[in-house]
Amino acid sequence: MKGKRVLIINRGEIAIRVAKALNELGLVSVGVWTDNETEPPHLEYCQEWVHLVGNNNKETYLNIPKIMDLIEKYKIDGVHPGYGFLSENREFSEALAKKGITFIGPNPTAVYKMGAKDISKQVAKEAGVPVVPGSTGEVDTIEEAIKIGNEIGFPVLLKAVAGGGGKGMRPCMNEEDVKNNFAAVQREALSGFGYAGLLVEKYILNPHHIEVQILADKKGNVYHVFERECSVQRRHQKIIEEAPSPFIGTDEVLRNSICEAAVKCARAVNYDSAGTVEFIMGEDKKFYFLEMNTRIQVEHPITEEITGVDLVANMIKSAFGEPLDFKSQDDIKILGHAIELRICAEDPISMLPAPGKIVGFETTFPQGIRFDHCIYPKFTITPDFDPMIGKLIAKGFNREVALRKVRNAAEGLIIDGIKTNIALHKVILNEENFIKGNYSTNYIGTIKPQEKVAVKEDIKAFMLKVAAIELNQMGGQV
Amino acid sequence: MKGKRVLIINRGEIAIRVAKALNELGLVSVGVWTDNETEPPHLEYCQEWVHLVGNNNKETYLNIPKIMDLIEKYKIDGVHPGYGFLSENREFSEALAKKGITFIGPNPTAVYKMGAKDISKQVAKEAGVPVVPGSTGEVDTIEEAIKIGNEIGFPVLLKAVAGGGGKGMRPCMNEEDVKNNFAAVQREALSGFGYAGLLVEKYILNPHHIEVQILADKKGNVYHVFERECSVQRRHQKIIEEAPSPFIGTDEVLRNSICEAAVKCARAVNYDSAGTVEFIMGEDKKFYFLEMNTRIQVEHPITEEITGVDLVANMIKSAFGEPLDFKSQDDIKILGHAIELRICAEDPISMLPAPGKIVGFETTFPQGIRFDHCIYPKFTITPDFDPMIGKLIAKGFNREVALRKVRNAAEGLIIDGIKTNIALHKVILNEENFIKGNYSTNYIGTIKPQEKVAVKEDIKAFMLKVAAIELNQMGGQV
Amino acid sequence: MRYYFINQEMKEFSLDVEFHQNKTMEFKYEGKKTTLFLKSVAGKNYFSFDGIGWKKLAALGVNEVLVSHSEMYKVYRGFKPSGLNKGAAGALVTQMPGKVVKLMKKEGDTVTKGETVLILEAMKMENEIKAGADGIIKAINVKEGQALDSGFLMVEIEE
Amino acid sequence: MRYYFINQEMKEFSLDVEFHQNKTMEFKYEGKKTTLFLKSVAGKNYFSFDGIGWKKLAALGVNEVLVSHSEMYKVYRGFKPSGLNKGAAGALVTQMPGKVVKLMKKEGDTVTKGETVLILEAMKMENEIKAGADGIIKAINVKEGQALDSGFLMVEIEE
Repeated sequence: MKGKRVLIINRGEIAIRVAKALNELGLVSVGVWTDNETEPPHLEYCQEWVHLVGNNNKETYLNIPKIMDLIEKYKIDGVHPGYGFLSENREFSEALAKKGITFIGPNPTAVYKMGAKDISKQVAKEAGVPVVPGSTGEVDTIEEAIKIGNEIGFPVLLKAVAGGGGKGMRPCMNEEDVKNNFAAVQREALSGFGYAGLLVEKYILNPHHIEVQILADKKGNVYHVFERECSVQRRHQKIIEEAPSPFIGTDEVLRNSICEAAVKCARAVNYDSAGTVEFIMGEDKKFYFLEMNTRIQVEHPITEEITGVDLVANMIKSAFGEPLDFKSQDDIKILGHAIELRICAEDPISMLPAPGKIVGFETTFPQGIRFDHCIYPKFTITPDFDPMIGKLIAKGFNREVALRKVRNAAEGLIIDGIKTNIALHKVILNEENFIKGNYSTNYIGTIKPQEKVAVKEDIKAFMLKVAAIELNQMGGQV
Repeated sequence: MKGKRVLIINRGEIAIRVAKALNELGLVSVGVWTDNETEPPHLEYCQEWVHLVGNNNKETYLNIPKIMDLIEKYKIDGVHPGYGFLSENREFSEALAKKGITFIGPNPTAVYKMGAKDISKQVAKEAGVPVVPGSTGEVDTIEEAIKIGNEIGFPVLLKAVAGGGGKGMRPCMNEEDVKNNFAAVQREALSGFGYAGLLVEKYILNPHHIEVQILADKKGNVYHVFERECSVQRRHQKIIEEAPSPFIGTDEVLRNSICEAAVKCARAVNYDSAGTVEFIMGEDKKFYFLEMNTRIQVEHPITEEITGVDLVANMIKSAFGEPLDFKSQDDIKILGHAIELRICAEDPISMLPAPGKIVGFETTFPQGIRFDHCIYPKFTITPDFDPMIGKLIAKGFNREVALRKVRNAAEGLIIDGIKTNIALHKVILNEENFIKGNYSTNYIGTIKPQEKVAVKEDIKAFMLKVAAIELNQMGGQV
Repeated sequence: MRYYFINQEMKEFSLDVEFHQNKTMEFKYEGKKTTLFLKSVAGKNYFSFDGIGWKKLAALGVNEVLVSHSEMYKVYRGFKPSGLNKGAAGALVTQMPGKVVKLMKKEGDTVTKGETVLILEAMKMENEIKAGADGIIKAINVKEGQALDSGFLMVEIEE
Repeated sequence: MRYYFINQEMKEFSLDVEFHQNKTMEFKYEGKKTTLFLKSVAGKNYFSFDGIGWKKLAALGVNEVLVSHSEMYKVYRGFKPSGLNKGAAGALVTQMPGKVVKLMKKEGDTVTKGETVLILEAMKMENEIKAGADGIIKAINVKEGQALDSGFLMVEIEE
């Protein structure tokens, strides 16, 4: 494995995370820069830099032929796709397989079976894992969607077959909603994932989004690395995750059964990499298979923090046929508690994206904080990319300690020049239901912490801005 | 406890570590600056800054009356001494007790009993813990030292009663050595710890320096947080530590017995804070009580990394009578392995101190690295203070992973403008005996890794220096 | 030196500041005086309102925008700009950079308040831009596929 | 532009450098040419010897000293200093800043090579400074308790 040349077809914090693992393992990390991001901070951790020509994602991070050319030109041995972009694209992993290039991810068949949600549900069912009722295949027309909606009963969820991370999903309370949203979700699916196919499924009320981390090698060994609670969401996108799940709590029987269910799903597709099986859990603690993300997940760090397992490094070792860091499921244990805040360039109240230019960045963190990010002073967040610019992760001896640390860390994270959701996170971290660990995916919608974001003007903020500008006038130091 | 005002009578990385914990717990961290360090980086983490007038340690960090004045003037509720300086000074903790100021450390009696090595040995003996044969009290004259040396047999060790961290210690192979070193050790003791008293004790060959972390509250609960292997030393000072100890390895019986012995020693002095019981272990795995450090230890981070216990935060909670993060010894478990490199401003070959001005500082670390330091570009290391400027700590799923990570991290740590021991660390991390975990405190002396530090001139280093200077001429950016 | 802060709703703050050589700033706001202490330590800048408690001053100050909670203020140093025109209910202005995906209306169409006029994509999200008032579409200044900056007047509705 | 690097033992390197506008540097050393590529990305500087593999360039370059493994070189940009006098065996020069703890000899004393002449304390450590040659102490330029910089000539011994 040592010396292998690996191309990272991604950007931002995940490209940094992957490059770190490659360097540590003695591989050559090759990063790319594009014409709409000529100075990407992830290059800091890449040993070689390659120009991926193009001005938008279709021309660059989603352009398979262009990427295959780079692979040829720069004698690449393997590719890490990160998350999003081509991370779960069957054609891509097959194209690589044809050329004998190592795809750092699961085999194409697993990508295909779990990527197509209709098939993945079938797989789960056959593996004996319950699934949420819904369309058994792709739904091509509004009429068909409405028909299914009436069969399984509204509310239903319209979701992109190729989607993930909550993108390309919209809930529909009635037929009218389906009519209004169908085309839009198709467009989002196409622009976001390059494929417009849609699914319809039952929309469970007050559900918990709980997912299980899977890590498997090429020799048929499939392990779980316990669960993550991802129920704090806005627009079906996670903004806070924690591990272990406070909803499962000390119920080791439930923990074991959901983790075992995840392993069953993974085995059913001969899974052979890092991946995540997502479940939806009702208030009755019954859980249903939702989907399997056949890639490294945004929120993988909280699992790394509580288990000590380096998921990215092991994912790479697995891809090159190397043994994992452990020999049996019993080697993997939970110690402590971890919480992750997704730091996004967005309005903390409307929670809408707010791109712009960062002009000030300072951190004053307690011990036990991990900040995976791609922020630097003068970093410009463009509308081309995801608004998530960092992940603030706290690890503590228990949930109370982790909460104390992440609260203090949020206070110490200063990003000036753009709107961020840090203010919203501060409200949530001090909100009683969250403190109790008592929340479902409806948390944001029902508790509405965004409405408690302080909107009182503090003239001191204006004074500090003046001070900063004046200081800058005199060379930046007094 | 919240809102209490705590004065940190220390500097450098440990002042930063303490301030982080105070801030996280909702206390007010008050830091000091002195006239021989007017811009200490630790102020970054202190909420309030106080001027401790003076040009040298005797006038500042060792000056009890002056510190008591500050405490009065700034309405201080508690004091954290860090390590070194007044951290184990009985008069200081008693002076604070008189004024009703909380000393964040053990009670004065424990400080006194464990601080005076003759008494501490007696305490250990009575607690049923074996001690190294040696003088039962202070040795005032060369003649007396020689007499004891002949009784217990050479080689013997001359050490400062008030010493610690290996400072103020010299081995003597024979009577001649005692004659040559006695006065020097007395002087070092006086200048380093403000007290000249000496001890003589048996010098065990190929010993392991293994210490056990203690954490106790004010209600009589004493816990151990497992052991640390600290055998890689030069001049009796640790430069690499790891936890758990590879020499103890999987021998849980031995691990348990040494940890239990440490708890006995702590209980014997009603210990009520964070502290460390140091043992010397022979090749036969027999261990002897060496001393107890009644303070937070330089190498505490590796214990925090493998157990998830925040030692500094719990030390503060303990001092203010708050409950610790755990309820029983069984709550404390080991997960993974941690290695710490002490980064010192010294010549990597002669290992002699090399103060100077840092002109370049860059880090490119893998995941799982913690770097506790006080370095910043343009930081000047003066002869007034300890040459240790940082602690590079790697945590991994097992020792192999931790080693892989710390090796990669050492490659990514660039400190330009001064000599550092990074080059020496790189040699050690790739040396077979260290890799096997097969080393005693004689490692440096017998394996001599310092002799393998590359001395070949690389003209590229000169080119990079030129590039840096030229870039600087043009404003620092191309 | 006088500073002016003005947000999109034309809410305005103005501050007077004097920089003293002893590293303090004197602010005057609504007649009240405030002193700000500044210090550079180990390469970072710090501020204090009492000279005892210190905090990091993060902003490089290179931008002319202040983000306070979720409001953005344009900052004007030493002068007050003339003729900033407020976005009326009938004027649809981009609140963030984005791309026009679909126009649902054409010039001359009648629209009712809340009706979707066009769809703007920003950060892979589709946002329905709705009419702020009943009226007739006087002008559409964008076409489908067009990329827009923040603050761009896309559609004007005659009430 | 020519650079000179000279260490305490007067070991010397000299390099010729040319900075091109295309962000490359041409080095000439012992007749051999080497090209160095430079790039600034996201506020940091990087170098490359092949234009493909890049590494961070840490040094701020504000100092005139290069530390290579454990040797320190003084850097001279564009000129070569005259009359640097080599530390002879009989000249005891501080290798690091420190404080004189104790003088074991006085001027006029005879010393033999390896004999301790004085004790220098640096970083709480005592270091015995020994005579580099047999001879008579010609001059002692320090007194007990005196703080010294690096490179200070403490004692001169006539061989």
